[in-house]
Amino acid sequence: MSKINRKAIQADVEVLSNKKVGAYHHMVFAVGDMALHARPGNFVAISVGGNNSSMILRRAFAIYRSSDRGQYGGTIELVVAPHGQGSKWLTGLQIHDQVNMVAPLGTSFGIPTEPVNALLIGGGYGSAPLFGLAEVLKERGCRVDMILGASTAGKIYAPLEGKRSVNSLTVTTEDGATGVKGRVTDVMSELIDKHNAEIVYSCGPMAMLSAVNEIARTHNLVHQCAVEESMACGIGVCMTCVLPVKDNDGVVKMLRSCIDGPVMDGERVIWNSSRKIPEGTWGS
Amino acid sequence: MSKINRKAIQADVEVLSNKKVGAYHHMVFAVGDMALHARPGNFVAISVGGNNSSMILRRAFAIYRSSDRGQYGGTIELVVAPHGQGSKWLTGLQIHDQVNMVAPLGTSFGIPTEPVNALLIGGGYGSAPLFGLAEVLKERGCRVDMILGASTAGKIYAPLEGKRSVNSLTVTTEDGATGVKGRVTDVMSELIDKHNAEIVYSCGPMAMLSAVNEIARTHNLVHQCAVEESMACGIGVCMTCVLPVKDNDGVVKMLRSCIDGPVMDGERVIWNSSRKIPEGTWGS
Amino acid sequence: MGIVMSQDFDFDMSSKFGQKTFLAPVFTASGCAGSGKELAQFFPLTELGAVITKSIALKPRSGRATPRMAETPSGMLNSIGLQGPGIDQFLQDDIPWLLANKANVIVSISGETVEEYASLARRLRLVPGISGIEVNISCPNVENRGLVFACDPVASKEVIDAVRRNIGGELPIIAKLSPDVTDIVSIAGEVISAGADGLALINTLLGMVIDIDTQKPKLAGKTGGLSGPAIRPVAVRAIYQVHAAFRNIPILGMGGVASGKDALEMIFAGASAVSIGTANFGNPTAAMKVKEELRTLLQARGFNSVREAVGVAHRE
Amino acid sequence: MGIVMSQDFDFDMSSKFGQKTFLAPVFTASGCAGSGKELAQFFPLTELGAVITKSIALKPRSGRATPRMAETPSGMLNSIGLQGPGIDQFLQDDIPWLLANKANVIVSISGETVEEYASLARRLRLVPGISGIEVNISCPNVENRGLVFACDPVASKEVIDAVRRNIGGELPIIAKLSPDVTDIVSIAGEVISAGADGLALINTLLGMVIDIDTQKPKLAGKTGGLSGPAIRPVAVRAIYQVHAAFRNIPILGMGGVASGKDALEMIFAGASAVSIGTANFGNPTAAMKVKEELRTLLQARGFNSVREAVGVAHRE
Ligand SMILES: Cc1cc2nc3c(=O)[nH]c(=O)nc-3n(C[C@H](O)[C@H](O)[C@H](O)COP(=O)(O)OP(=O)(O)OC[C@H]3O[C@@H](n4cnc5c(N)ncnc54)[C@H](O)[C@@H]3O)c2cc1C
Ligand SMILES: Cc1cc2nc3c(=O)[nH]c(=O)nc-3n(C[C@H](O)[C@H](O)[C@H](O)COP(=O)(O)OP(=O)(O)OC[C@H]3O[C@@H](n4cnc5c(N)ncnc54)[C@H](O)[C@@H]3O)c2cc1C
Ligand SMILES: Cc1cc2nc3c(=O)[nH]c(=O)nc-3n(C[C@H](O)[C@H](O)[C@H](O)COP(=O)(O)O)c2cc1C
Ligand SMILES: Cc1cc2nc3c(=O)[nH]c(=O)nc-3n(C[C@H](O)[C@H](O)[C@H](O)COP(=O)(O)O)c2cc1C
Ligand code: FES
Ligand code: FES
Repeated sequence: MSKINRKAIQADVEVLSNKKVGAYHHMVFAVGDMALHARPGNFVAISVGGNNSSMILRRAFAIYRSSDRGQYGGTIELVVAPHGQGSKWLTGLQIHDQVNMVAPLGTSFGIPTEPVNALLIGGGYGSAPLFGLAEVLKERGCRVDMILGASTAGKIYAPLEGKRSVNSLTVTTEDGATGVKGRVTDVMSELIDKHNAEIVYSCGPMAMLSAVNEIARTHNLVHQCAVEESMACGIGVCMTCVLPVKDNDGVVKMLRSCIDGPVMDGERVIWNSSRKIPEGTWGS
Repeated sequence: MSKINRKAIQADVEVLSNKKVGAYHHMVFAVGDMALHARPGNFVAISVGGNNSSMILRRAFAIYRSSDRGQYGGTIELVVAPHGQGSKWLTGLQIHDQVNMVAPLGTSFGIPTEPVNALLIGGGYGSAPLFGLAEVLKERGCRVDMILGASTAGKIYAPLEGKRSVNSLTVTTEDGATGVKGRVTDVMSELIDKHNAEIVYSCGPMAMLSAVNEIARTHNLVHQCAVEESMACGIGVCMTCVLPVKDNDGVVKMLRSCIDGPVMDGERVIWNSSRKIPEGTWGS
Repeated sequence: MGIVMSQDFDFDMSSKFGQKTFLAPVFTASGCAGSGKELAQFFPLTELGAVITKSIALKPRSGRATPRMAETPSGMLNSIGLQGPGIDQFLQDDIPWLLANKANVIVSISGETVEEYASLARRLRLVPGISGIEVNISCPNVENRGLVFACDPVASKEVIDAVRRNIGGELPIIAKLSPDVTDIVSIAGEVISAGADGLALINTLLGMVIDIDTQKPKLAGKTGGLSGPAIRPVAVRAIYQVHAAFRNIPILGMGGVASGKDALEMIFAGASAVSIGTANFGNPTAAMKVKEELRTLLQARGFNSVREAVGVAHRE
Repeated sequence: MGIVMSQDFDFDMSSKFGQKTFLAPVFTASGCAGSGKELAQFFPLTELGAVITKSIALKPRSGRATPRMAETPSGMLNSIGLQGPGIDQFLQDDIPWLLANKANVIVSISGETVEEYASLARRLRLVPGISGIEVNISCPNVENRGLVFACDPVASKEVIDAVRRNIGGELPIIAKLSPDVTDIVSIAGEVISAGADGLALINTLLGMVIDIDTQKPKLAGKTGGLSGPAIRPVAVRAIYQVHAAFRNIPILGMGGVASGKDALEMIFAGASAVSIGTANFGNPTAAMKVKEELRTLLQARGFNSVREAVGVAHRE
């Protein structure tokens, strides 16, 4: 039942570029063949802290872009927020430094077989996987509108080349420093109506995904979201990253977000279930 | 009774230079006022592994040279063997990297008030503190002869400028790759006689110091040696670095080599006492 | 026969638990290798001594709520709460896949009562192809105020006794002990007297992390099991103590093994083989790294087999 | 009165053990601050809640042979073996210096029999100027096959009882417990019932490192005590469990505290103050760093005192 990403490869990869963009670092890695099978929504898992690290677990990052050709062969790009110990170490790396990477991991966004109107919603660095997704959707003839939200302007990641792949981009910030003052969900309904959205894609903090799901549900829209649970392994062997999800038969099970996700069907996720097992979950 | 080195300072210091010399790295640090009170025999204690290090203890290194003036202000120089995790990290540093250092620590070599003939004996990187000592002895009008030994040529640390401060230098290697084939103790008696040595100074592995002490004893010579015991703190608070030493009243006590040493009176040390407490030790 | 072939004809890396011989000295630790499939994309499972499956209960279990993990200095806490499909579905889905892929399999079981362990043993005696049973007794005993079996010598003995009586002759029983006890040697003595063929040392240590922002325990289950290199000295000590007391009982050493050096430490302390748990999370190929490094280290020291190296740290 | 002045008039960092108030919530852990003099060159000892002296025995002790230490991932092992000059010389040399330098002093004592603890207590009741006594019961009991006092509830109780009866009224007694037990809460209960005013949690965990080159235990004493950040989750768990059971007993938290964040975790778990042990080795000014960072973190969270923050992780 689980969808192991059989394309995953483990390798030492080289930092090609590391640039500060607002609150984030845009990082490019020379990854060789690892880039071949990366799809929008997949993630990478990186060892952090170097040889003598006291941090024993990998960190997961959504793939922002990947390319299997070019000057440096295959590349994978990430958008990293210097948050805690691990991400600060990563964003402190220099060009030519090496990191150990396992990728591509996890599920990818489902792509409609017909051209549809898609609304993409990202929170903070959650915008990262959406630009690659937008490109694929555009190639398939979809209309792509995007909402990006964050607490403040520096936390909106929306590079120029990314903007090119969307029909419209609406930005919200909680402090109103740029774009509409408020949250992505404040403008979501209006944009669904305006652009006749037929499918919603989202990536960002769990609370945002949950709110987006609620609105998608009231509009009867399919909602594909990339969830973010704490992951110890990223490859499906530890069972730390689970969340309750309804299966085809309506049974709620604790599924691994690294293997059955990160991209999941929003409708099936039992939201707001941190620190509790929802009633009726299989086996509880 | 213990001789706390009250000059010790803790500071972040910068790597000014890091050069491979044979099996070792010669490293220079910009240390400011820390250099002011460094004496031959003193050591530094350095945090290793960086911010996220799983290594929680400092590493001790004998001060090879120190200077309290010059282009970069005060400097301290070390000779570091890339041995295990900590020293490999250290020798892997780049110019401008910072490390946290506590120095100067420990006792220094006793300097005779009158000009005497001194024989300095170093094993491996144990030569490091002897060149600074040689300079001081020369300034005091002493004759200084030196024996350096190691398993092989690459492990003899004897830079040109160092050689200038001694009257003669004899090298021994166990594989005979350079100098006399054998150990420092194979040539020691002969050199004592030849140069009328009146005092022996030594630094190197404990087994060598013990053998040197035996010969110094048979020649009735004062022997000042810098011992090397595993140190957890380097500042006298942990009691891990002890070794059995006779005090003025002939009572054997477990003394801290970081505070009552590293330089000790060889005659007072109870040698070959690893893994056992010598009989008659105070309190046992 | 439960014997997997290995590529090395010149160097004997095998260990023996009960009647079964395992050709490689590196196993995966229970709960740290998924269903086997997930690691199989990184290396062939046939390279392992055995896959030790996630502890399985009689009934399906949803496990604990999230967050289930917290990273700690050189370690981590987990509180999975033995999530699993229950023995029926496990035997239907996981075991056939593992056997079809020629993996050696040791099934880890967990129960809430002595009778549950007995039932699990009865189910497993009928399963062809498995190579052993690991009895995880670090589980709360519902019949005794939730006191963990492994913390109580009497309860530990009862569980192994029940498993022994129900498993039949062939399958080796490995009792997995908790380090969270005053005297692990006496617990070991009890389970050996009840018929354990080998011991797995050690399970996780009980720990807690508090989130200074939420001001609450980070894990939903409040406490969790501490694993990883941080606990290795405790594991080595437990192995050394138990091997000193019971020289003839094979020990599967675990707790922070991430390199050949770590494995060798445990073997010198008295382990006959090692299990890789948390290290799989940081490095999917950790087991292969450990195996290769261990072979190199042993050969460099003149050993002709792993067996020769077991317990050498006890020599005077 | 055992009260040290501190520079902060706006923010109350004090804790109370028995009748004594300590103005700073950061202490040095026993055996990790030398005689006090060695740290005094890096910061004024008056900045500490108290210096807890190295556990002192009746007679001089040479301690264990070397090697006495081994570094481990995020931790270290030590086997000092309670080296020390014995109570007489200690009272003659160390105490006067500490008091002359206005340090608050808690004397840690260790014994091999209940009677030795009683004698030590009698010696200390006559010493003016000290602020408390920490009873290190992680010592082998020669009258009971060398079983460590702290591993036996009855022996633990007897020791505290003997100290209580001999120390007189004023001096607070802090019982220092070992985490190497099946049930630390029950041991805590015993020593509290015997009159302990506070608890020190935790002492080191028993561990071992084997040198893969010599093929022997690295420490001459074979096993040693594991300390440092590696054990912090075990310490936090112990503090949380004991505070849950005995809300009114102040706890001195220790085990891997190296930053204000670590200290805050322990305070939220239920500690009234923390002790810095191994962190002093890596950083001579660790105690001052912890103190400053802790103040900042508490203030940022709107607390007006350390006391308000004690045990908040227990709130539902
Ligand atoms: C599928 C997935 C995709 C992600 N994509 C990105 C991305 O594109 N850009 C980015 O900057 N970050 C991303 N993250 C978060 C990233 O993995 C790290 O968790 C984050 O960088 C914090 O790690 P740290 O070491 O700096 O913080 P620490 O606080 O030191 O981390 C301690 C532990 O907690 C976990 N943790 C902390 N915060 C989070 C969080 N928000 N979510 C999950 N686990 C957490 C860490 O992984 C680590 O195991 C993603 C996480 C997941 C699961
Ligand atoms: C007073 C003194 C002076 C020293 N001077 C020098 C010097 O000038 N140049 C130099 O290269 N090294 C010197 N050393 C040794 C140095 O401190 C380190 O021990 C050595 O670099 C190995 O550390 P590591 O982290 O690489 O090895 P690891 O094996 O990773 O070290 C693990 C632990 O063991 C201890 N340890 C390992 N080997 C030794 C050893 N030979 N002696 C003492 N402790 C050890 C380490 O300090 C550390 O705590 C000196 C040691 C002392 C005590
Ligand atoms: C996420 C996780 C899940 C675990 N699940 C189990 C389990 O189901 N049964 C069991 O006996 N041990 C379980 N363990 C304990 C490990 O098998 C092992 O004994 C312990 O983690 C120490 O080894 P390590 O440090 O190599 O991980 C689990 C450990 C972890 C980290
Ligand atoms: C080198 C060393 C010596 C110690 N000596 C003593 C001691 O004499 N008495 C005692 O009660 N605890 C002693 N301890 C234990 C510490 O006081 C402390 O409880 C333990 O190390 C955990 O804290 P930490 O991780 O901050 O070091 C010692 C610890 C170390 C590392
Ligand atoms: S992160 Fe380990 S199973 Fe998902
Ligand atoms: S190294 Fe700590 S007392 Fe000497």
